[in-house]
Amino acid sequence: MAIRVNPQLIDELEAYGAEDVSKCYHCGNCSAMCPFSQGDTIFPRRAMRQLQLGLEERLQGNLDPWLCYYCGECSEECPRDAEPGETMMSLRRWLTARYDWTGIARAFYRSWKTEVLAVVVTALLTGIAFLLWGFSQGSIGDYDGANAFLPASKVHIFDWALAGVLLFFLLSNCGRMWWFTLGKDERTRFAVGSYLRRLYLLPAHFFTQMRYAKCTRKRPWAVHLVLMLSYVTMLVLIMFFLRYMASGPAVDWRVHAFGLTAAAGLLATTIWALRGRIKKTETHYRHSHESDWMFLILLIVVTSTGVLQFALHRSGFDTAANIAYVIHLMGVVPMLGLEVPFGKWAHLAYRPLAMYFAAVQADALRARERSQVPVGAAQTA
Amino acid sequence: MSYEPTIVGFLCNWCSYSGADLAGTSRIQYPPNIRIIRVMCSARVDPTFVLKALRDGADGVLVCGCHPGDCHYSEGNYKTMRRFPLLKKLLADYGIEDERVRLEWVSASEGQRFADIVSDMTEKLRALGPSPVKADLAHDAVER
Amino acid sequence: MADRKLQIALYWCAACGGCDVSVLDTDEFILEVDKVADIRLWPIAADGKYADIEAMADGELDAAFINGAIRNSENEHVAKLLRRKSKVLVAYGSCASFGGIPGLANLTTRDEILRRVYRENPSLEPGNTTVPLPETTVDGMQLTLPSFYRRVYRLDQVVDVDYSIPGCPPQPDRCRESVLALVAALTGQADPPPKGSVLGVYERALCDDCPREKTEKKVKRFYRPWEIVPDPNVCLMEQGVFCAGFATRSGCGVRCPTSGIPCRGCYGPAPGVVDQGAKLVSAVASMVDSQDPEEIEAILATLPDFTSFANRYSVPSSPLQRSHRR
Amino acid sequence: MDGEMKIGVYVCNCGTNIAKVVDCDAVAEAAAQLPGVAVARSYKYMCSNPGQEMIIQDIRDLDLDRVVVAACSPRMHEPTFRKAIQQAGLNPYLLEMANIREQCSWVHSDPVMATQKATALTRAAVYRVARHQPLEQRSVDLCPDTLVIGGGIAGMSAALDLADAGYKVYLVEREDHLGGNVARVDLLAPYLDSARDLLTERITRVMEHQNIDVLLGAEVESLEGFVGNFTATVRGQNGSPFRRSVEVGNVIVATGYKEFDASRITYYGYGKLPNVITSFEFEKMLRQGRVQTKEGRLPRYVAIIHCVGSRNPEYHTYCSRVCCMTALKYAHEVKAAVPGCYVSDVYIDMHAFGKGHEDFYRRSAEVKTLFLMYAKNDHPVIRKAGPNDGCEMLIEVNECLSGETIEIPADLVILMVGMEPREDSEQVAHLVNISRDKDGWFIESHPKLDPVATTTDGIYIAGACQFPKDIPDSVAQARAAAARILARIARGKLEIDAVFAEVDEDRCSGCRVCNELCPYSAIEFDEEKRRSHVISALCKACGACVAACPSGAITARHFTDDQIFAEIEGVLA
Repeated sequence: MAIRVNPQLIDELEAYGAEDVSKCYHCGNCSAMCPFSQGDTIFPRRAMRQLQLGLEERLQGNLDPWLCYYCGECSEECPRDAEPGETMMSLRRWLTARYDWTGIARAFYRSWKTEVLAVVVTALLTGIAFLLWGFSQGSIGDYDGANAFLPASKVHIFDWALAGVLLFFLLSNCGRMWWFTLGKDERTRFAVGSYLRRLYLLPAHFFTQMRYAKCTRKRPWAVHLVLMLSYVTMLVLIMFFLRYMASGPAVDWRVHAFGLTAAAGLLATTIWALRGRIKKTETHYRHSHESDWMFLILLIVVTSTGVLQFALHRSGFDTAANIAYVIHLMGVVPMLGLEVPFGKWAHLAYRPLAMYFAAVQADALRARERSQVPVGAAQTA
Repeated sequence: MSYEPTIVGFLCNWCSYSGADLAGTSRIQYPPNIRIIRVMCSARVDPTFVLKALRDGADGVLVCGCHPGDCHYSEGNYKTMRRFPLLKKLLADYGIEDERVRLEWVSASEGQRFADIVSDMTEKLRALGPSPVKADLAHDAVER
Repeated sequence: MADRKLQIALYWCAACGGCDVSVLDTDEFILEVDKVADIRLWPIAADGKYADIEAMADGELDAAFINGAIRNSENEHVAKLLRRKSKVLVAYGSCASFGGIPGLANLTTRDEILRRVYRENPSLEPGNTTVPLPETTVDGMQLTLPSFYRRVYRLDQVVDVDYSIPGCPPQPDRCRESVLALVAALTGQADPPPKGSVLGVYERALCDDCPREKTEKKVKRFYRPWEIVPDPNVCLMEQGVFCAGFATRSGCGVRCPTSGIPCRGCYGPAPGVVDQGAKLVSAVASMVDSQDPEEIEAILATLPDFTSFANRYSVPSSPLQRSHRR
Repeated sequence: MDGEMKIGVYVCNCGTNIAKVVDCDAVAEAAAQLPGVAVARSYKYMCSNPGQEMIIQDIRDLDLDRVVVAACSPRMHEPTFRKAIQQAGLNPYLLEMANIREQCSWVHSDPVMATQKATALTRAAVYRVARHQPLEQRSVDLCPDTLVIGGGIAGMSAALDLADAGYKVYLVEREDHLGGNVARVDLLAPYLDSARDLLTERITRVMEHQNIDVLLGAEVESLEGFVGNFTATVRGQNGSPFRRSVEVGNVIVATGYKEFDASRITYYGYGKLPNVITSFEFEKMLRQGRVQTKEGRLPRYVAIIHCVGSRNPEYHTYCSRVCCMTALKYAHEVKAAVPGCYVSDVYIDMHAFGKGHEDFYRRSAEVKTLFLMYAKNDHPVIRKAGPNDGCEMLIEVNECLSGETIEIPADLVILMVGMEPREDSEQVAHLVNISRDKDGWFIESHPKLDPVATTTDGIYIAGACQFPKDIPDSVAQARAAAARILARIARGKLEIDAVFAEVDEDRCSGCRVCNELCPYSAIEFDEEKRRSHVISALCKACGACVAACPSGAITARHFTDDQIFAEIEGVLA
């Protein structure tokens, strides 16, 4: 049955940053040099072709964009400057928007104004809310102790609430991702065995980024790994050890050691990335979508304010520390509340999932081929 | 010992000879039994040539010209076409088997066709056996 | 006038006798010849035995005129004998020169001929199945016959020939001229013509002397002479009547075409032509007025028994000389 | 005379081309034993300068009087070696070549048999050359005027070059206007310049040129004579009918092409679906500045289908060469005419061979043309769209690059119809006596080395009548033809081959069998002498009359019965 194409799709993708894909004439140079393109796979071209043709359904169910880590070599090799790397990037943005049922992601990606507005408003509301709440709790002069302006124990509860909201959105979108990619396809829908066998891939990819490590260039992977581990460390600390971080005159080095390393990691990598994007030092930094900037700005704001409040508090300026804390939260809330489920952050979930799903898909296809072998043999015989 | 026929080929310069050259430039293989003699046009092939070739020991004679309508001299091949049935009558009366003398149209672009014709004719002549003419006449001279 | 008389012989091999008659047709010219020559052998007109010839010294004869083709061992024996005894050997007439009408037998086989003549001939007395054999015994007596050859040869295919005088038969005037020329040469009054010369002929084809009017030739159908009444002034070929004139050496005096009969080519091919038959193939075919293979076939089908027209007098002279059917 | 004859035999190894199959030394040794052979050598490259030098030296040192070269086809190097022996003072016709490459080493693999054959062919050449006679080249005057058949871009360009050089040109065009097929085109790929401008300049120059005699609405009825001295009869039918005969020395055939008739193909619905049109119909739209559907609406989706009638075993197997770039041009012109219109380009391969073509292809991709690749034997199918499909038609394509069977919307479908020979190409070929290939295109004298001339001396071909060409190629060929003719005119006289037929009047009996046979009416009958004779300048040496002459009175110079008998004896000895 013939698939009806959507000629407009390619225009739609422009909003997501795919501007040069139409130049591609499928010479295959990108596939030739991409380490992820094995045997007769046409990675990354399959997705590009689907995009050129406007095969929306196919594209939506395609995992390829997530399998690419954007080392950028393909874009460098492309004889027609069709920017395969950037196209994959844009497709990831488009897919994020597709997976998201609320439509918020779509709105953010298609208009940076909306995104900025949403972030700013959320930040202000957060600020005001915490100020009012703070004054109801204690004095702005106290950073910790009984009269703390923002008592860690209670903020902790808020964190959990926020995490809940975040997870709800993120997981529901992951559900949709599964449906688009595997669920719709009866071959893979009920491959329970393979789902279990491959489950280990989720944590494996999440924590090691091992696929990224396969790229010819290692530095991007290193940077990304540091950033990601620092981020996760920080998340864990905040979720489970917030109280020790904000704890009293006595420093709990068990926590702080991690906290400071993570902070350092975050700062270093974020600055590296920002510098890269400004100076366009590397291929994958050449094109920056608004969402990329938002990602880094929030990150740097949050990290720096976090470090700042710690420093101020340790040096005895509690009032200043509290103010920094409020600003910190003004960054954290939109970051976790908006960017993680609806923005670039979402890939921390989608990528490992994609690896996992891809493996399941591969199993299914292999199984199918095996079942076809006798037929093939019969034909050749 | 196996008998290898010898074929004398009269090829017109413009189509058939070029066709044979094309078979060469395209490296199309065919049996080495044919010996080609170039004439400007198949119409130059005097029936005497055919008799002479048979007399001198050819097992077969192949005459090739441009396809009817494509003659470089516009109508030469029609003249050949008219001549052949009469020549065949004559040869038949002298007991020469039909397969031994053959008229074919080969254009400058038909290297393959030329090769096929030569292969086919060589095959047929192998099956037919050597031409008796030369031997007969030698024999006539010694034993009446 | 020579002090000694020339010694000559006339002999017929496989022939109809027409050649000898053509000699007689020179009328009183014979007496002219007799003045200068002794005729030592002429079976049809004078007495003389093979033994007399054998008794001669080699080269004793000045000239021997042999007409007829070589069909059997006797023909060959006498031809060789005369060759030995004679200074000059002349092939007289078309049979000796080209094989002639007897030569047509080369298109079939000896066995076929014997079967047809001695077994199937309607004029045979019933039950008589006698076939001539080289040797037979009749009441204890050994009888021999000349052996009948597998094929017919023209004279120079069995013996060395000095000159030939073609024609079936040679036209008396031509005969007279050539004999006079020879006599002059033999009596030292003139240089002998180069060996192998054809005497009593012209250098061109018959058409050159044919009075019929010639235009460009295009034929849609051929006719046998009795099928039409040809226009007396127009080239017979152009009227579709197969006439070998244009492929035949002139010398006969165009006797046939002038009397409405197409030329059959008895004077042999034009000088320099290898085979009359082959030439007639291309010449006749090029008059056929069609470019369509079927039509061409149809037109040529109106030429029955083509070969015995094309090589009427010259089968043994064609490059193939005889049928090679197995 | 064979006694004192001194023949030199030279066996070429052609590098390994001959030597790898044929034992050239053995061939030479065998030749050395033949009567009259004074020297026989085998050498690496006879055609090389040292090779030719070797022959020239031998001729001088051993005073050879005849030469045999056993090498490639005489059609290749006969002129080379004729020149060589001429340099050494021998008559060029005292050469004979044995073709032991094209007709031996290249087609046989068994060394023994191949060597035997090569030996036989060389022997034949030796026997033959022994009977060669020195022949003298003849030169005749040539008429400097030229006849150009066809007033398209090729014909006009050739005419202008000849006329600018100061020679008269008769430009015959069947239509009532000049310009040919280019006049039906709007813009030109790849630079999107206007065909009109291009033509207007040419046409005005041609019309105003004092040396060009433009005969519109006219056709060439007959062409008599030979190179340098043709007589053409031109008949004009429209306007005031006329018939005039012109004397010309050379002829350029530039009759162009006609487009493939799309209605021969059913599966594209041409003729049934109103909005399926051919490229030329679309050009018309463009020229009128109205890109719209039959219903007069602006198309939202335009689809272009390549290779209609081309590269297809059922119709034409060849590539028409201009359609790809024209299709890309349409993509640009559509986008320009109907902003926001989606153009899909359905192709088999994109042939962008020409100058600037690849860049043009790239630019066309940049304006977001949707390129769909279909397989040669798996053509797209067009069907009428349903009421809520939002388009006129739907095209189903098995798209190779994605491996998907897809369906694209279309309001207007443009069929890129290929080129084919004109209906009358056969008559034209007969008229000027040139040959056509299996597809009906005129055959050039050599596909690589002489793509402008034909096998008939004095007849040149230019433009798409030889094979599909774009404008630059057509013009290039046209101007090359003009240059060839000018070179010939510059020489003033015309060297004509010394090979022709002769009647020996002492042997001709005036039977007139030959008169009818000559395709060039080179045989005249002299009523006075009652003999036929050959007008050697008209004779092209086919030899038909020679074979037919029943009294053997006609000889073909350089192809005499004697020489061919010798060859027969040679190959069979």
